[in-house]
Amino acid sequence: MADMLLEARAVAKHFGGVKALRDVSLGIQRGEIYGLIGPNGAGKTTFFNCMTGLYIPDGGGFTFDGAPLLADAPHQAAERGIARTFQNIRLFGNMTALENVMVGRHVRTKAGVFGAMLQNAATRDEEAAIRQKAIDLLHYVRIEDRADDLAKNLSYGDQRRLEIARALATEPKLLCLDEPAAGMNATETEELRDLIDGIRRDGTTILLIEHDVKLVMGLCDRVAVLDYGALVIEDVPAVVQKDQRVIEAYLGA
Amino acid sequence: MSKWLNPRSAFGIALIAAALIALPFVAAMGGQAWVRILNFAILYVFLALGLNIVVGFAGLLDLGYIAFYAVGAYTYALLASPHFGLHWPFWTILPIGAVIACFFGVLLGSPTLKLRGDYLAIVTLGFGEIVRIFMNNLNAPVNITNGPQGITLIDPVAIGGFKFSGTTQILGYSLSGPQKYYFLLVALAILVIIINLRLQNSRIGRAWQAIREDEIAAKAVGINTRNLKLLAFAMGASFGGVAGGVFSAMQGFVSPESFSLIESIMILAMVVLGGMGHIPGVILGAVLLSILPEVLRYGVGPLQMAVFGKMLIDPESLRMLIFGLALVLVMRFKPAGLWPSPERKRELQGDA
Amino acid sequence: MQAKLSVVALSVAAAFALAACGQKEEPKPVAAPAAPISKPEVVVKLGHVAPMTGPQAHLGKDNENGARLAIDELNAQGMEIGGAKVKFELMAEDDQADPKQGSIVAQKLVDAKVNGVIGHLNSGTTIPASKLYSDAGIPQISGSATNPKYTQQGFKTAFRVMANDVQQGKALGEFAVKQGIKTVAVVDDRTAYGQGLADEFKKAAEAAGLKVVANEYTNDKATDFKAILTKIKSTKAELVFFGGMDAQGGPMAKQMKELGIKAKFLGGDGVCTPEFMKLGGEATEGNYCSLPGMPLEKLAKGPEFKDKFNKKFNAEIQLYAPYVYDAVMVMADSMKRADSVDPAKYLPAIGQTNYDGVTAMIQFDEFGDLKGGAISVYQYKGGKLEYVETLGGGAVAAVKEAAAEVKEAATAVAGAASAAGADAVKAGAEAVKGAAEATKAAVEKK
Amino acid sequence: MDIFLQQIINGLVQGSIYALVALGYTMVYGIMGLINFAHGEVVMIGTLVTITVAGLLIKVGMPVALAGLAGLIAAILCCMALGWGLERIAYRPLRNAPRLTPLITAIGMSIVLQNLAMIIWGRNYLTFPPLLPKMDFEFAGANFTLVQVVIVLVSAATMGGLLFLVYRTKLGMAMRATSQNPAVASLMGVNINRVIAAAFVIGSALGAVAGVMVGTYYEIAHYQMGFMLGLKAFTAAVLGGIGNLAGAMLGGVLLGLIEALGAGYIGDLTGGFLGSHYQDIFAFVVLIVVLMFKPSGLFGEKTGDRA
Repeated sequence: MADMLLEARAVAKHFGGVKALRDVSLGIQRGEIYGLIGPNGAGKTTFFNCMTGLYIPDGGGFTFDGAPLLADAPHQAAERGIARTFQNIRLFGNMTALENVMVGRHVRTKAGVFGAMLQNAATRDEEAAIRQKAIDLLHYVRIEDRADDLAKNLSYGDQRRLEIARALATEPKLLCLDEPAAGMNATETEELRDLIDGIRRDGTTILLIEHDVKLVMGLCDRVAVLDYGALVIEDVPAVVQKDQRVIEAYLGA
Repeated sequence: MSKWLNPRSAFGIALIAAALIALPFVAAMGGQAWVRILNFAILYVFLALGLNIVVGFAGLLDLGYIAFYAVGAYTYALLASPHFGLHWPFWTILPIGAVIACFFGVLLGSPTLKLRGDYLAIVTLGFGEIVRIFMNNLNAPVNITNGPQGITLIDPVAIGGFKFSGTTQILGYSLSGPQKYYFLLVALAILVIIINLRLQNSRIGRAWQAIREDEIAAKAVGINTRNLKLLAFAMGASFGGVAGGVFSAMQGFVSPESFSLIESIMILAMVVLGGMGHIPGVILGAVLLSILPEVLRYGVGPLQMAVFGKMLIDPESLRMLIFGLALVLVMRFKPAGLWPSPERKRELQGDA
Repeated sequence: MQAKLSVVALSVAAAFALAACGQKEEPKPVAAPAAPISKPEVVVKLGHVAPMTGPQAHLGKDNENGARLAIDELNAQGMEIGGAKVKFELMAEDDQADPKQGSIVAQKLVDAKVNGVIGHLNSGTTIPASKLYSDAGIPQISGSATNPKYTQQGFKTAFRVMANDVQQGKALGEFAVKQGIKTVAVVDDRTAYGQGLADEFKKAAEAAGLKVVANEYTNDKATDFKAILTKIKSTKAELVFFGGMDAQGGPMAKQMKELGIKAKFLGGDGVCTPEFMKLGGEATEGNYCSLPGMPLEKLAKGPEFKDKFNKKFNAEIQLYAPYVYDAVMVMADSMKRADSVDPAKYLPAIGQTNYDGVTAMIQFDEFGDLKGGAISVYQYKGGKLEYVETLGGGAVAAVKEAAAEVKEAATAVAGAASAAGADAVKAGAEAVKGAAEATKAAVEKK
Repeated sequence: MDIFLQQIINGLVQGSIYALVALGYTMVYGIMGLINFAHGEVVMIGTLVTITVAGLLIKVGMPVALAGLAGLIAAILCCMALGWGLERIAYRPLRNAPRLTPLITAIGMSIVLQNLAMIIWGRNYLTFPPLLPKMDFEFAGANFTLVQVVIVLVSAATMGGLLFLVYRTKLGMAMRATSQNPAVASLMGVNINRVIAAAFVIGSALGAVAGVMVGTYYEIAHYQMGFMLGLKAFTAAVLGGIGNLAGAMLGGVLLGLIEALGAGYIGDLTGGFLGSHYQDIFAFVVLIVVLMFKPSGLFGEKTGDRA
């Protein structure tokens, strides 16, 4: 058995009568890029939200890095090392790009109210480190020249990048990207692909939800397909691509 | 920190300091009443900055803020008046008041954290009324607050033998009671402003703003929104508690009618009118809204006499009418407040 | 402490001596910057404070009208003080019934160097303001602040021409017993006035063997009393006592009738108003209420005052206007007797007032409270207030005796301050403190 | 038992008044998410206008019933105009402003209206002319009057009418669409401005009706009467789930009952410690408890998951 970073065991979730997730079990190995695909409404984002604690699953659970994940504690998910982006970008619009990333450092820093009020040496050092790390991350996603612009004034592509930088600021073990390529043109997608690849090479495992099948197949080490809330297949892209059930799911009935 | 060395801002600070020192003497030329008005204006600055932490930073609509002010005021009144025969010094009571108010802040915060904006507004409003009504009724079965009669003969602030009430002679100048309180209040206000500024640009302050901007995204980056919201309530409440203590000492009398809902609404109006979340804006809002009615008190009558030659409308009725209109008009033409935070475009600080 | 007091007493004597000397020299009156000799007219500024906005604005305006009437009359009379013709001016201020505003307004009046203050209307604003007036040595006469604490703080500048809550509550308690009533329900509006009155009533009633079968409460903004009245109905009380104002009392009487409650209704001066009758309509028939002093009709000047007031303002007297009128008159009278408009000079004269006012024969006790404090009870009959009886004063002697010490010491402090300076003040202050504690102990004992 | 019944009647009538006012709050809130703090003042203006108009007509000899009707109509028209004006002048320019801005405007408007009313109608308490004949009923030892019966019926009828309006008419459909998503609704050809103005006008007309009911019931009016009433009604609307018409109605009645029963019985249950002096906070305590378990009120729609 490979070194599993995240394991989902029979995760189920329903909204009223709609079964959004039907006992989904899968595993993500350390260091890989793992793709999660499926048609609209297949339950990809629901799976995501269950994993990051925004939803409480109705059944099953997750094991992350050797210990179970608590339900309904999103901030703890981040603390454990799961960071995410959102399908419909959620930045702190009235804060600058730099501040957005600095917020991402929250979970890895510890200055409290009294530190802030007294501005003691430890606090000042920490603050400087936060700032430096944030600037570095902006460089990393190549939007350092937008550092002092308000997030809401950034272009769409830059907002995506900023969201990734903010997620990286939490020093995640697992970075979950929810349709990062949505609305991007070919060049932007290509740049994104390089970025994701780079992040993985720097040692972060990645879970990628994506519509763009081409991107997923080209980038991911393994791919899982959801349809009607159920796991159809989990395998390497080459196998998944040829699977009859997957083709059916995508072409629809 | 480096900006403190900047000669221009140093000059600015010196100028402001000089103005702050001169102000009570200038105001006194118009009468000690103006010094007293100034004092209340500063007290409101204090309160508005406290509320700004809750509303402006963390984005939690609080319509019951006056409750903490009341708690602070009563703490002082009970510990420094003949009511219980206690006469503790003010510097021990103020922190106690802050802590008790802080406790009440957490008490209010914990059950209400899940609520959305408008629901939170009505619940906090209810909380404020609950506190006031308890103050009004806790004269029986055990007389704690003395009920609607209020508490009289509260000790003035005194440091050693130096009393803040009454007039003293210092270096040949005579300083009136209100003038002395002015300097105490300014000192406290500066402290609060510094704390506010430092909080705003800190890890905690950024987390609050993140919660205000997008709570779900804030959770996703690992911010414990529940604790931080509680912290905002607690911090805001502590400021309210300290302000209440000073109010109590300055007035020498407290009764529940000083802590009505309309006061909470006024403080909120100060924060929003000035520019939510922007400290200079909030200060401006507090000063304007507390001084405007007083200016109108002095101005409306004579103005009518000058324009129409007689009193058409009772000046007192007109005063509040103009006040209300001013609120409406400012919001109409400056919806983000008179002095909102600028769209920040500053250069990257440091060497980067 | 005895020793200290005697020291203080000596300084008081010294102060009086000084004051007497001062009188001969006759320095120019405070309010008249121009020398009085060259200009024969002296302007005397009187401050008047009451809420002119907010729920009690109607009472505030009424008070102001009372003061205005008095001042116009005084000016028409052309009073002469200290050899100069005196012109009275009214500085009418709004305190919004808010203690904070009250202190700002008080400071404004102190700054303006008013010669005296009439007001404030509410006890809640009067008490914090009285400290400012006391510090500035400006005499203050309230025609409506009934909280006993106002005059028990030890300020020698504080007076009232109205019976306080203790006096009135006690008298009403005695009245209820006299009516042969056995059970009573007490309602108050949780204001300083209403609660104070109701508590005193309750004490007096229970002391006299009445049974309080229900304690209910409302507030000064309420319009619906059915819930508490229904509860009172279930207790079958013979009398409902209400400590509160007409705006609640009127509808309350009405709702009692609607609920079929047969009990009688009794209240204090707050419900002894035309407003009460207007708001209560037929339901006020047979209800009792009380006013301090003797009834207007019984007093020589009463009906005349009413006519004057109605004519001048084209309005009915709401409540305290006659008392405020008297307050102004007492102040003017004291100035005349002291032959000075200087607060420091005429202040002692207020204490020796013996003035035949519209509302009563006005004399002050050592606290500045109305002496005797006679209370008259009235009954609403056929849309009119009918005089029932007057209950004697002397009701509050017990508390007073104990507290007298405070006042004495306070006077001493004041005297000492002008005479002997800081040390004496300190000594005096301690004496006051001691006395205050003694008072408290004494009151608690009782 | 008769006492209990009496308290139920007291609470029901008081609650119906709250409900009538709460409907106005909820109408506006449901459509544009704005707490119209000035709504209580609209109710007050309704009462005072009726006093003036009906009083005048009675004086010139018109039959009371007719004068009352004329007063009611005048009040409704006045309040509708007022509601329209408020929306047009104060709120419409703020539609895209920060969330708290309209709230402060509403507070400012509330102060303006109160002081205008004070200048027009004076500071004194006014008596409301008795528009309905005095009829007392007794049932199982409990007393009630014709006015009380009318109040309960009018609120029930008003809510029925509103439900019909919202769910059965074209305007109602436009309103529901606007409340769901104004942008989409306007794309679908809904005139947003007109719909919002309509909500204000209808809400204000309800306020006028409530004002006349309050006046008839208590026969007393004052320029400050709107504030407390508005606050209680707002509490009721939130209790029921603000934005929901049936919720406002239920919240109002519930609040009335809580107050009546609270004042009537809590004192005895707690040995006199929590008596009727805490009447005003029973409602808030219940509200807080309800919101702790149902954060959107009893009938409020659950806020959609937005992740």
